[in-house]
Amino acid sequence: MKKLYFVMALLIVASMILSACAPSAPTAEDCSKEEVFCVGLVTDVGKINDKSFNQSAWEGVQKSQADGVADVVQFIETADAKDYAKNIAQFGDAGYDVIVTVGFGLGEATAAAAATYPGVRFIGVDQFQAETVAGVSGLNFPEDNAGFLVGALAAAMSESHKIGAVCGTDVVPPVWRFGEGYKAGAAYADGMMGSTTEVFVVYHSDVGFDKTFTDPEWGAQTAKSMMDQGADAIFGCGGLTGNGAVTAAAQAGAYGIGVDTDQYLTLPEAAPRMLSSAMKLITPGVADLVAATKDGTIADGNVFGAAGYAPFHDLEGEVPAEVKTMMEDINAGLLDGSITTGVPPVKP
Amino acid sequence: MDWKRFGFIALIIIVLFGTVVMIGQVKQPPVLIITSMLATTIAVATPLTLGALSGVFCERAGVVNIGIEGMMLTSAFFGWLGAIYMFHVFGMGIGISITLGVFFAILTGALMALLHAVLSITFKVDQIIGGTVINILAVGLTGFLNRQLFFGAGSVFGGSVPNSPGVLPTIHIPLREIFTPLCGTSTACLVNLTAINRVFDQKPIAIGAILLVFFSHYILFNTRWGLRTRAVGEHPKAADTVGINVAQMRYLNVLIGGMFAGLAGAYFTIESVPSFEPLLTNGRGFISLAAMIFGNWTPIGAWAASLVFGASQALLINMQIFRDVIPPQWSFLQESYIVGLTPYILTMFILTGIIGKTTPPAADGVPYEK
Amino acid sequence: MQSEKQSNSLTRQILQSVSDASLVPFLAILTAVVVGGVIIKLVGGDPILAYRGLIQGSFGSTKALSETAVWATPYIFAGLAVALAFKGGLFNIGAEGQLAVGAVASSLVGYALPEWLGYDLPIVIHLPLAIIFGVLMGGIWASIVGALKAYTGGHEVINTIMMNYIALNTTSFLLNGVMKDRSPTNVIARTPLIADSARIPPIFDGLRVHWGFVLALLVAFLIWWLLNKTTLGFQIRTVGLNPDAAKYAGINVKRIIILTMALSGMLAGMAGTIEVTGLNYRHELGFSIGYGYDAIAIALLGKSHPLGVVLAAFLFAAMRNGATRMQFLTQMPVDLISMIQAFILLFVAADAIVRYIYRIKAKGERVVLTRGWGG
Amino acid sequence: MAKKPVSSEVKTPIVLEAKEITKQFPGVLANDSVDFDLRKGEIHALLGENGAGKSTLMNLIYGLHHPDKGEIIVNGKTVAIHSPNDSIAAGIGMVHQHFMLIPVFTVAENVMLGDEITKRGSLDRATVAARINEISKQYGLDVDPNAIVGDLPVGLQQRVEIVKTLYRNAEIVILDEPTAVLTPQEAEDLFRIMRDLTGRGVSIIFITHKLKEVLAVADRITVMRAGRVVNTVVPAETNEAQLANMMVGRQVILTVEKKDHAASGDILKVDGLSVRDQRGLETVHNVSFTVRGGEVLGIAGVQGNGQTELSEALTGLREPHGGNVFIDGQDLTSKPPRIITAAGLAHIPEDRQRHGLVMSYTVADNMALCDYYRPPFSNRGVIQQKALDENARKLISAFDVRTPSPFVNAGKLSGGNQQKVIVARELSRSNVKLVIANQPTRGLDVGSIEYIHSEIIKMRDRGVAVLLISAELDEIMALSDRIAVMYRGQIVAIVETKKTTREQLGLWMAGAHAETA
Repeated sequence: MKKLYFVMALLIVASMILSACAPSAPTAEDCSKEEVFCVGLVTDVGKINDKSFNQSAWEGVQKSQADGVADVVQFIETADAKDYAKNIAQFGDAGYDVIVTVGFGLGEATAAAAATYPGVRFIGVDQFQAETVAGVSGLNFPEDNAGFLVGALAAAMSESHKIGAVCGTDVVPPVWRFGEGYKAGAAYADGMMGSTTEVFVVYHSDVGFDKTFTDPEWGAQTAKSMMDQGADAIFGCGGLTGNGAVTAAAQAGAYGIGVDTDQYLTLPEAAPRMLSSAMKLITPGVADLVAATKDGTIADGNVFGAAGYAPFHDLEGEVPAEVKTMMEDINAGLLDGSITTGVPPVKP
Repeated sequence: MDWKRFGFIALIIIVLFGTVVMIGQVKQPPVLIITSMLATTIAVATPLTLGALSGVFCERAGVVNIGIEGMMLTSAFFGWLGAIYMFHVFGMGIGISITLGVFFAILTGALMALLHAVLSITFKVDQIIGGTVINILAVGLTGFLNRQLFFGAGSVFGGSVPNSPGVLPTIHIPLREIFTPLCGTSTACLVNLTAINRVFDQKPIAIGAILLVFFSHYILFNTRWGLRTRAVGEHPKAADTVGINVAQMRYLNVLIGGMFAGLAGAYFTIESVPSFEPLLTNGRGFISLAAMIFGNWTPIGAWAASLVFGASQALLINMQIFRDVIPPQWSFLQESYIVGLTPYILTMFILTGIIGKTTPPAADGVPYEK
Repeated sequence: MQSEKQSNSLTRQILQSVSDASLVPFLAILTAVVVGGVIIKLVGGDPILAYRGLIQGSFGSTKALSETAVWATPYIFAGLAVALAFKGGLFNIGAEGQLAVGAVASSLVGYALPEWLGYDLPIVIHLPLAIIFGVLMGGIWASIVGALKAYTGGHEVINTIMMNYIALNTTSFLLNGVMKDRSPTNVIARTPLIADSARIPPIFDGLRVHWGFVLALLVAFLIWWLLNKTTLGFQIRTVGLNPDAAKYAGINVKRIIILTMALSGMLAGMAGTIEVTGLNYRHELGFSIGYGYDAIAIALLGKSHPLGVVLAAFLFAAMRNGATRMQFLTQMPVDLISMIQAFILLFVAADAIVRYIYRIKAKGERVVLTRGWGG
Repeated sequence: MAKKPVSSEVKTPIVLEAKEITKQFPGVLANDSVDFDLRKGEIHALLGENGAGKSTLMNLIYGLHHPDKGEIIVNGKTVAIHSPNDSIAAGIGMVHQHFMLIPVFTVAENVMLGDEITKRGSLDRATVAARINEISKQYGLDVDPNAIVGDLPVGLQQRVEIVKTLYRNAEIVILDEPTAVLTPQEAEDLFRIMRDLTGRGVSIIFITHKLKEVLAVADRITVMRAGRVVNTVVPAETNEAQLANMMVGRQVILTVEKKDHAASGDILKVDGLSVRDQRGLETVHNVSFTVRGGEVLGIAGVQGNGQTELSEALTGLREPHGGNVFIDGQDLTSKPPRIITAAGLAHIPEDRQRHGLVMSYTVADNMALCDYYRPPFSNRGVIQQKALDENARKLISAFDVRTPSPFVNAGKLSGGNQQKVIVARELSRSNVKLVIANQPTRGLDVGSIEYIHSEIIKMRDRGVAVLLISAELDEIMALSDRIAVMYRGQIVAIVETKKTTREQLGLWMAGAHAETA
């Protein structure tokens, strides 16, 4: 028993020593002050460093801090859907000025919190509002346009006239819009060039919701399978699963097409064969909205962020001039509405 | 050899392939479909095979290992981390970094296995609980470190994930080059040859896994080591009475098992894709376990069973690729959630013993007390 | 004098037995917390602040306490599910799947029954129906594994894992298909909201803790009573401890295995049901990630005793709930909680390690929780 | 402890000597300063009751356990034996009571295990097989190196064990209760082999509790009791009664007091019963017999001839695949144990720890293991703890169970008292018409054996039918009114005890056919 007390005493002393050299308290406590501009972010169920929408949104928040807009930035990862409200309240109670909630799943909790904390600006990423919610700005993106652009590009560049896309689950509307936009874009390019392109689009819907975006091994195998059957351009749309596909494609010498950001920069393994990326610019979108909040120019309701295609980088020389022209035309057409993808916002 | 079992396995694979060929032939020539599926099957089966071998060595020595999943996950993480450190921090070359990465993964597997061995052999903890501890610990540890090392200010790499030095290269087996003269001028022949060659163009761990299957089978059934390993798993007391150190044999075999799981982990982050994700093993360790049982605790059997799971994954992928040409009467094949159940239902079916009774080693899971 | 001495020693005996039973788990938790603290320190965090956040977030206010109880509710049910199976000699890794099935079933009754009938039901009928249906489905789901074990010897560990995947896939299928919330604004896989008449009311206004929590405590007591005071409990325990003797004693071992699995599944189904009817008012994909594994740790930490399970569930609930506050204060990832829990489980499962560290002698015999593949 | 000199024969050198060996197990002093020696070429019997410390001493010599005190001297040199490796190196081999063979391995694999011959890394099975054939021929052992051990009868398995020791060139062979699984004739055969071995210079330690055998085969006899050596004697100077006295420490009545008793009508009727074992092999073929009220029918036979499956089929633990079982006219074929128990069966199972008891339950719970669901123990599904306790107290005093309280776990009791808990539970039931006792005294001390025998006879005298299954021929002969002999799953003979002899029974146990008496 003596020994027991000795060990316990040792442990207590150890923890005291550990605590002695602790850093000072965070400045989050100052958020209740008027002059301190604080931005908090609540993730959907998942990790902050998911290399996908949670991370992009957080980088947007960080950008606003770097730009001198926000004084204090902070995030909370959600481990379980039932904590949405609690996690938002953590920031609301601490007097944060802007709370970014990421993902459609938080839509209802965000709307409810907007009523509880009327002075706070909420930015809901991927939260489309059917009716305008006071205090909430929903940041949405025309993913189908981005998918349409790279689909047309892939069809135009393919020599085998077989192209593929490896996506997360089609249950998530943005992913579905990427995939369907890709098909529509390829068909549009075929129409322009008189070719017939076969498009394989595979959604990783055979596993649980928690795994569909985080299975690079599956993405790689699926991409390989498509290439084995002749595909020479692979669009990876869906978090890490897609990244696995793009990397596998690039390694096999096919064209890889990234998603969300310019993945030439984030997937160096695939960079040499990265044709382009279907961009959905969450990071600048979030940063812009935070800045708009501070300026007081922000409005309730839906806000549409930018979607487009990334530069060709290393493959600049491989893309023929007429394809480049075509891409510019399509982009312009999509922006002015003369070209439509025909993809509905939600899977019917 | 258990021909009934292998016959059944062959039948399942033929049915799975046949289904895809029948549906896909309107779009692709059968040779292309079959070779593509074979390549997928072998690749998908690689980590399962290695995981199952891990189970075979542990359980043949009498230690149940349901912690394969956790061992794979941790190894995948530390192998990848090792490669990154070697490359970025110590500035080593790409080739050396990824080779060392594989080494780190194997080492990690062995260390996790050591934990399992200490728990189950020294402390005689219930082995299934011990495995569960490893699985839970692996999730927490890799998730935590992945966040802490790579994310946020002050983390080791300054908040961004550095690129992995890359993945192991494909080994080209020059079948096409060798057999091209036989084709003469027939282009169809050349196309087929290229397709067939693709099946054999696999990466080092995938090829290694197949070699290891036969090597392990030989070790287990034809060498002193194997005889003693099986003896401590069947009747440890009998082994003890002829002077075999039961605890030592069990420790070493569990460590070997851990190394196999480690190599499986390396497959994910160093051979297949150069990145790590939390939970990236996605339950493949458990499928390995099922493959081991399906294969009746033999390396070759476990490999054959892993191929079944590989083939069912190939079916799934191809059902999506050929989604638009699936005949209406087979439309259920479009529902990937339902088709995705195939491996799980197959596993449960196998476990009923209908295809032939599986017999675990007699002392599997029983701590040895003198 | 004599009698005083006797009663004194009796009290001491009781105290002794309580402290014997709880000493190792307590030390396991302590050790795990210290190990966790060292790790926080190693990665440059502030352990004291992190733990302060954890405690503030779980016990620091009425709201925090309420939220802890909200977390504890499904944990108690799921923990009891695993513990009951342990008592019957079965290792139920499938609480996760059974929970999902229960949640789907009760949400179906909750939203579809009034539509189907064409009129609203009173709460005294609708709520029990929703709960019972969820519980039953969980039970049926698990009893499939029980039946496979009893009649073919298929091991429940592998089978429950497989059934987890099957449950998750099936749930995804249903929630993306026939059961999906068709309201125009919804884009994710979730059911419509259940009717008001199928909701468990909160205990206090403004707090989320609901009567399901009280129900969980009642059920824990009920399970204790069932196991220790009834012939059914006697049969379950006998089959768990020695199935050969149970067969010899005239117990229908196959039936008891199936029944134990069914009861275990019902408790797990209850965990899912209670989340739907008491808290979320719908079932949504992505909910309940890892409850099944947490439940194993809870059952082990509670030594499969219902009271122990309740206490362990509270501890885990407090840690999960407090994690928000901890994150807010220190930005420590939630994974830290998983890691500390893994250490707790490690030290509880391998109590020899804890005994070794603190030099405590082992008492009593080893309790066999599971058997190898053959059993 | 003074040793008597070996009187008549020429003294050969001492090859093995154990000096002042002491070994403490938790709660038991298993060996208390034991001295023992073995001369070259002799058979030295070590005699004692179960739990006297014989096996412990041998396990210490063989290196499976380590003595707390004392030394072991082989061929004049003190050897440190840390593991069986050391004892094997010192030329010691041991044939364990429970065979140390791996059933799924071949004979050759079992024999070479631990001392493998390899060729370029591979097991050299051919060389090993040749060596086994050689040994087998030399000693007339007749084993096939390629047979799977699990398929061999126990007698042959024992020979494999002997081959194992000879393969390792053992000069000292320890045989632990080798005759327990043999017919009298097979035992004779073994004795011949043993003499053959000693003739070639091998020294043998022969552990047993059977008095007749030691007198027949041993050169010297050392008797142990409660962890100590009582005495060492030579057969010529002693007799059964004296040995028994030394073993137990008091006068032992070697025969069971049994009055002649008229049997009534048939209680148990078995008709054409066939049973399969786990592996699906038919181990009981078309067995028919009856047991009348007030008689003991003993089933003799070497272990593993279908007795286990027969008793399991009769008690409802295993489903027969052919034939019928009637108890008092009621057809109970394939009925579950509970119904058979309700019809009047009391079952003392073969393996008390596996079937008879839940070791971590209290004595009180174990005493109601089969009746927990009935009043007074249960009231509408709720256990009545008071009734359980009362029942336990009553049975503990009635059956003389030595336990500190009814709330002690059964696992804490001694083997004899564990068996008494089972006997008390089974025989105290009110409606018992048939007792099936399978190996009821295996591994027990003499006191408990006597007690259980008397309880069985009491039941018989009350008019209950008793089916006694035992591998101990002496027990069968002492208790039974009639004896049925089982061989390879069949009843080869049924005779009245008075009209037969040990030798005749032995022949039948080895498969000789007979007219049913």
